[in-house]
Amino acid sequence: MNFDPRYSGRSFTSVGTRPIRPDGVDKVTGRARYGADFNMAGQLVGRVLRSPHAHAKIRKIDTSKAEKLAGVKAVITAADLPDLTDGDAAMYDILDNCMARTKALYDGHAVAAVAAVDARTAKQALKLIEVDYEVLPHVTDVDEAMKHTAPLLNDAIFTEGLEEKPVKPSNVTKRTQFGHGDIHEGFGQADFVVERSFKTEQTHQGYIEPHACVANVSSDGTADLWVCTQGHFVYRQHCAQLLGMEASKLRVTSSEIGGGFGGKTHVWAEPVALALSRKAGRPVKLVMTRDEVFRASGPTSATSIDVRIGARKDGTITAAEATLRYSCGPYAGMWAEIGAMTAFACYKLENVKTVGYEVLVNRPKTAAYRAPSAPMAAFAVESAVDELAKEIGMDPVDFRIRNAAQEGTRSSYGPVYGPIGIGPTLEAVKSHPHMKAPLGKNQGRGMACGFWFNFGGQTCTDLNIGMDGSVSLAVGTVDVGGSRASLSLVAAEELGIAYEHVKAVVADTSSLGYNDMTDGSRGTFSSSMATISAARNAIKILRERAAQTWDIPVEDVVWEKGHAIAKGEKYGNLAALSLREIAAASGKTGGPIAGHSELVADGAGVSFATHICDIEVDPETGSTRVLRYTVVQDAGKAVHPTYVEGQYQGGAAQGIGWALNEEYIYGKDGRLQNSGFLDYRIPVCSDLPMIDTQILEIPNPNHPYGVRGVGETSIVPPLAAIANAVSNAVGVRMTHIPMSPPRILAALEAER
Amino acid sequence: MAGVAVSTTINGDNFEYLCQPDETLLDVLRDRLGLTGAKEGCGTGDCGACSIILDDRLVCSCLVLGAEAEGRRVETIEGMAHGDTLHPLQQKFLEHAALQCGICTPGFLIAAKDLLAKNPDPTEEEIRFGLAGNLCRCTGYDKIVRAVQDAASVMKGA
Amino acid sequence: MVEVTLWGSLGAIAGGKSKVEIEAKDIRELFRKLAEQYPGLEPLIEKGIAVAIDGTIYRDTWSKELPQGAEIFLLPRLAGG
Amino acid sequence: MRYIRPLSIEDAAGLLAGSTGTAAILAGGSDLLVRMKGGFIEPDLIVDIKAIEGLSEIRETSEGFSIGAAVPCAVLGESKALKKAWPGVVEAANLIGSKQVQGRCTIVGNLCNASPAADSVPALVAAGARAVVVGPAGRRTIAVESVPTGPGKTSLAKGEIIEAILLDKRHPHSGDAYLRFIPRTEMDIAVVSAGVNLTLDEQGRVKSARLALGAVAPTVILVEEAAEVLNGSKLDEATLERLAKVCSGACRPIDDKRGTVEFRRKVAGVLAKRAAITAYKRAGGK
Repeated sequence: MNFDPRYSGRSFTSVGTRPIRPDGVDKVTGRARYGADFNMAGQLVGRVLRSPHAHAKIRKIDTSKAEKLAGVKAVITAADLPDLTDGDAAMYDILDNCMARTKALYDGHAVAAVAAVDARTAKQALKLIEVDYEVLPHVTDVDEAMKHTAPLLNDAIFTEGLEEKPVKPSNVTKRTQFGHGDIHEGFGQADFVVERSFKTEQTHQGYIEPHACVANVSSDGTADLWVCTQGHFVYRQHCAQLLGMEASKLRVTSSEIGGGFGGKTHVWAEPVALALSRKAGRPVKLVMTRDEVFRASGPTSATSIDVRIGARKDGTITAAEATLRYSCGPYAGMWAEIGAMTAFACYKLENVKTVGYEVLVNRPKTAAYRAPSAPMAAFAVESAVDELAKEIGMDPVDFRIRNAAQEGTRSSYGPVYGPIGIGPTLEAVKSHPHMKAPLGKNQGRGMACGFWFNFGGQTCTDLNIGMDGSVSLAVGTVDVGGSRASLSLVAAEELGIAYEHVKAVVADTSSLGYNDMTDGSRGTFSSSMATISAARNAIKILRERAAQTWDIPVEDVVWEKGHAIAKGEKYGNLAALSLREIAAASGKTGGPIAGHSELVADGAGVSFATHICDIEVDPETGSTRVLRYTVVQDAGKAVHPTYVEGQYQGGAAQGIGWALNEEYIYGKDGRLQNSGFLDYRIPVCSDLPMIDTQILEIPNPNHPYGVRGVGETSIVPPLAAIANAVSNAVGVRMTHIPMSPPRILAALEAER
Repeated sequence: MAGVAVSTTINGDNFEYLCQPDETLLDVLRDRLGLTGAKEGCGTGDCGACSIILDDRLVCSCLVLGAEAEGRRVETIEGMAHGDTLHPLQQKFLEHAALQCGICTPGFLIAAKDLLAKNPDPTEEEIRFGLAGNLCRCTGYDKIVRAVQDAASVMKGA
Repeated sequence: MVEVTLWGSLGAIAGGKSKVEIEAKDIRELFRKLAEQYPGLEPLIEKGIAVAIDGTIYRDTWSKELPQGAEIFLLPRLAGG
Repeated sequence: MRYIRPLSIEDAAGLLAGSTGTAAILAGGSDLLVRMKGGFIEPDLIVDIKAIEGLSEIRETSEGFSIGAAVPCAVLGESKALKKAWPGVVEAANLIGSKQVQGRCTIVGNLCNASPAADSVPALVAAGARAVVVGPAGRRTIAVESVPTGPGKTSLAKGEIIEAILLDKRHPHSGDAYLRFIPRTEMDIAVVSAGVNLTLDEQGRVKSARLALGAVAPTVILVEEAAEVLNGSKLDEATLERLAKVCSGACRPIDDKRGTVEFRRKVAGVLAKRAAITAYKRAGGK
C-alpha cells in the first residue's frame, strides 16, 4: 500500500460544509427502496415458525400437513440447513440461531419456515406444522444464570479463562480480565472508597425497519439477495458458508437501511429465505414482523456490575475495580469482555482491575448495539465516580478532569493512548453555559463521560470519472446515516471539484471488492480513507493524461484545485487543463479514467464524549422529564458537521430511552411480554428537549483529514448522566436501569 | 374468501382495486398499487411510519382496511411534491438533515403536513406532541422539529 | 526484538506470562512466531487478535511494521455497532 | 371472511345476531386491526358501522349530548360545546393513542374493548355517561360502568351494539377532569388513571362528586367512598389527603409490565388528588 494515511494538517474547501445528501430527495418523496420495498416476479411469501418456549428440546417436527396445504411451495426445518460450518463455532451459533437444531433456546427461536403464494396461506401453513417440544427449565436473569443451581443451556460449555479448567459445565462461557498495577495497594492508599452494585436491563436497537429480504436461488446454483443490512459483504460470506455456496455466486445488494445500530451486523432470516427459495425454486420475500424483531433479533446484554473506586483526599483516584456480568443470550459472546475493557477507559489509573463474565441465558442472541457493552459499564463507573467526588467534596467535573486520561496514559484496557479528547471534552463542559444555568425545585443536573474504541477495517472503493467530468463513487460500506454525502465531499475535496459533480452509491457485492460492515463507527472513517486513496490514484492518471497531451514529463505536472498544471517557467504557455477537459479527451488518451483503492483502514482513533443533562423528577410519582441535554464529543474532523451532530443527538436519545424506560420484560414463563413499540418504550418526540451539541476536533493522526469515528460514543454517557442528575434532583442513587417511574418511586419511598 | 371491489382516490387519481376483506390499506398501497412510500414499522399503530391522510384525517394506514377506502380520498407521501417541486416540508427536511436512515421520513412528512394544515404556527411543544405518534430512532427528533419550525415559517410567508 | 504485552486471558494461555519477547519486524511475523512458541495461541490468532502499536489499534494490517521500542499490546478483536 | 357496511343500525345488529362464526364491529379499528394483526382474533364477519346515518355525529339536545358510536375521538376535541361542558371527557378521549389513532378511534370502541386501562372510560364513568344499546330486543339505555365486566369482556349480548354515548346537560358550577400516569409523555397505555366530576354549591362546597379509577382493578372502578370524602368540602389539604388514601385503598391492582401494585396504589391517590383539584377549579371553586 503506497497510500500514506497520516494526518497532514491541510485546509479544506468541501470537507466541513453541509450540503444536501445525494439520496435525500428519494427519501423525502417515498421513492427510496428499503428492505421490504423490493419485489420479484413470481415471488413467494416466507414466514417463520418460532418457539413459544424459553427452553425446550425439539423431539420431532411434522411438516406433512403444512406441505399438503394448497399454495405452500416449501417448508423447511434445520434439516434443510445442514451444518456446513466445519468446526467454526461462531458460525455454528449463527446457524443454530437462524434455525433451532436440537433445542429451542429462547422464546422466539426459529424452528421451521414456509414459503407460500401469499401471506394468508403462509400463516395458515405455520399453524399446520406440529412441533413436539419437551419443555425444559429456563433462566433469563444474568445473576440467576450464574448460580450452580441454574438450568444449563449447553452442557458442553466449560468456563474459559479460569486458572484451572472447571470440572462441571456452566452457563458462564468465559472469564476475562484487564488492568494493571496492584489494586490492593491502591485501595490501601485511598481516603475514600465507594463501592456499589448496579443492574441494567436488556434493550433493543429499536430500528424502525424490521429485517427484510428477497432471496432468489437459481437452479444453476447462483443466487441474488436483496436485503437491509449493515454489511452486505459479511452477509454474503455468512449466507454462502451456511448454504454451501461459493461467495461469488451469491450477489447481495444492500437496500436502503432503516436503522441498524449494530442489529443488522449478522444474519437472522436471510439464510432461511435463501433455503426456502432453493427448495421452492422461486424467489422468496421474508419480512419480520415487529414482534419477531423484538423476540428474535437484536438485543443488547442485560448486566450486573460491581464497582469499587478509591481516591485520596486530594481527588486522585488510587484504585478502581469492576466485576461485570453480561448476558449473551444462548450463545457465547464477548460482551462482558468489551465492557471490562471500556469501563475505566476515561481515566488515568495506576491500579485498575476489571473482570468480565459472559453468561448464557434463555433470551435472544445478543447482538452489537452502538458502542456495545460500553454504556452499561459507563453507567456503573460514572455513577460511582460522581458519588466519590461528592464524598470527597469535589466538583464532579473537576474530579474527572483531575483523573482524566491523556496522551501517554496507559489505558485501563492496556495500550498507551496517543492524542485523545477526554480532557478537552471535560474542559468544554466546565465552561459550557449549560453548567451555570439555574435549576428549579426537584430539578437536578448530571454529567458523565464515555469512551469507545472506533474501528477501521477492510475497505474498497471505486472512483470512476465520466467523459463529462462528473464522478461516480462506488463504496462498499452501507450508508446508515448520510455517509454518501460525507464521502462525496471527500472525493470532491481530493479531486478539487464541486460536491455536486460527485455521485456516491453503495455497490453490490459483485461490483466491488470485499468490505467489512458499517460497524464500530467505521463507515466514514474507513471509506473516506479509501476514497482519498482512490482519488489520488485517479489524479495520478489525470496527470499522466495531461502530460501526454502536453507531451511533457509527468513529473512536471501537478494537480491543483481540479486542474492539471504544468509546473515551471518553461511551460508558461500551457494553460491549465481541467478535470473536465482531461475527461472529455480520455477516449483518445488511453481510455476511461478511474481510481481504485483496496486497503485496510486501521488506526481509527479512540473517541470520548462528555454529556450534561438536567432532569426534573416528580417526587409523588417518580416521573422524570429531561429538561436540557448537551453533548460534547471529539470528532477528529467533522466531514459533514450536520450529520455528525445528528449522530451525537441520535446516540444521546437512544441513551435517554435506555436510561429511563426501555427494557425487555420477561414473565415467569420465560416469554417476552413487551414485543412491540407500545410497551417497549422508545423515546417519542414529546419526551425530549432539543439536544445541543458541541463538536471538538482533535485530529486523528492516522487519517489524512484527521477523521475519527463519531457514530457510537454518544450512547455511552447518557445512562450515567441521567442517573447522576436524578441523584442530584431528589437525593436517591439509582442503581437499576431503566430508571422507570416505579423504580424511582420505590427508591424515594425507601429513603423516606 | 370473496374479494372486495374498491373505488377510491389516491393523490388525486382514481384507483380501482380488489382486496381481501382483512387486508390493510397499507398492504393494498404497498403490495397491490406499488406505492411503497408508506412503511410498515410495527403494524399496530405505534410507530407512524405508515401515516397517510384519509379524508383530511391523519391515520395509520396499517389500522385501516383496504375496503374502507371506498369512495374516500387518500393522500400519501407520493403525492406530496408537485411534479419536481418539493413541498416546503420536504425541502426543509433535506436542508436540516432531519433524516438519517429515512425510514420514518415519509410518515413524519405526512404527519407534519397534517399538523401545519391544522395549526400553521405551532410552538415547539405543539410540534413535539403533534408528532409524538411518529417514532424516529436515528435523529433524537431535534432536527425534525427544527425542520418543521422552519417549514412553518416559510409556508406562512408564502 | 520487541516486547509484547498480552491481555489477561491471553497471558494464561501463554503459560501465565503477561509479557513476551519476540523477534519480529511486522505483525505477520509476530503472529507466526507467537503461534510457534505458544501453540495454544494459534486458534485465537485465527479467530482474530488486534495489535495496539503505541496505542493505535490494528485489526487487519498484518504488514504493519513494529518499530523498535514501540509498545506492542495484544487485544481481543472487538465487535461494534 | 366477509366485510359488510350496513346503512342502518338495525341491519348492523341483525348481521351480528345472525352471524354464525366470529363477528366484529369495525368503527375506528384501532383495537380490532391490532388484534387481527396479532392473530388474537380471526373474524368471519366484519361489520363496518361508519356508513350508518347519524353514527358519525355529535348531537346537542335539550338533555345534553349524544355522541355517535363512529365519531372519532379527534372530532370530540373539535366540538367547542362538548369541550366546554365536559372538558375531562374530551381530554380523556384525546389522550388515546397518537394523532393518527385519534383520527380513527372512538369512545364506544374504547368502552367495548373493555380494557381496565381504557383512557376515556374513567372520565365517562365519572361523568355519569350512559350508553344507548340497540339489539334484537330493541333499544335500551345503560350506565357506561355496566358495560365492561372484566378485561376484554362486556355485558352486551350477541347482536347488541352501542349506538351512542349520552352525556347530561351541565349544571352550573360543575367541572370534570381526567389524569393518567404513563411512563412517556405520549403513546402509552395508562398505568393508573383517575376521572373526577364535581358539582359545587353556591359557596363553592362540593355538592356531588363522582370519581373513577382506571387500571387498578379488572374493570374501571367507581369509588363511592371518594364521593363521600369530597362532598361538603372545599378540597382543603386534609380532604385531599383523605381522598388519596381512600383511592389508594380502593385499588385492587396487579403487577405487570406497566407497573407494580405499590406504584399503582400510591399513584392512584396522587392522580385522584390532582384531578380533583383541576375539576374543582373548572367548576369555579377557589
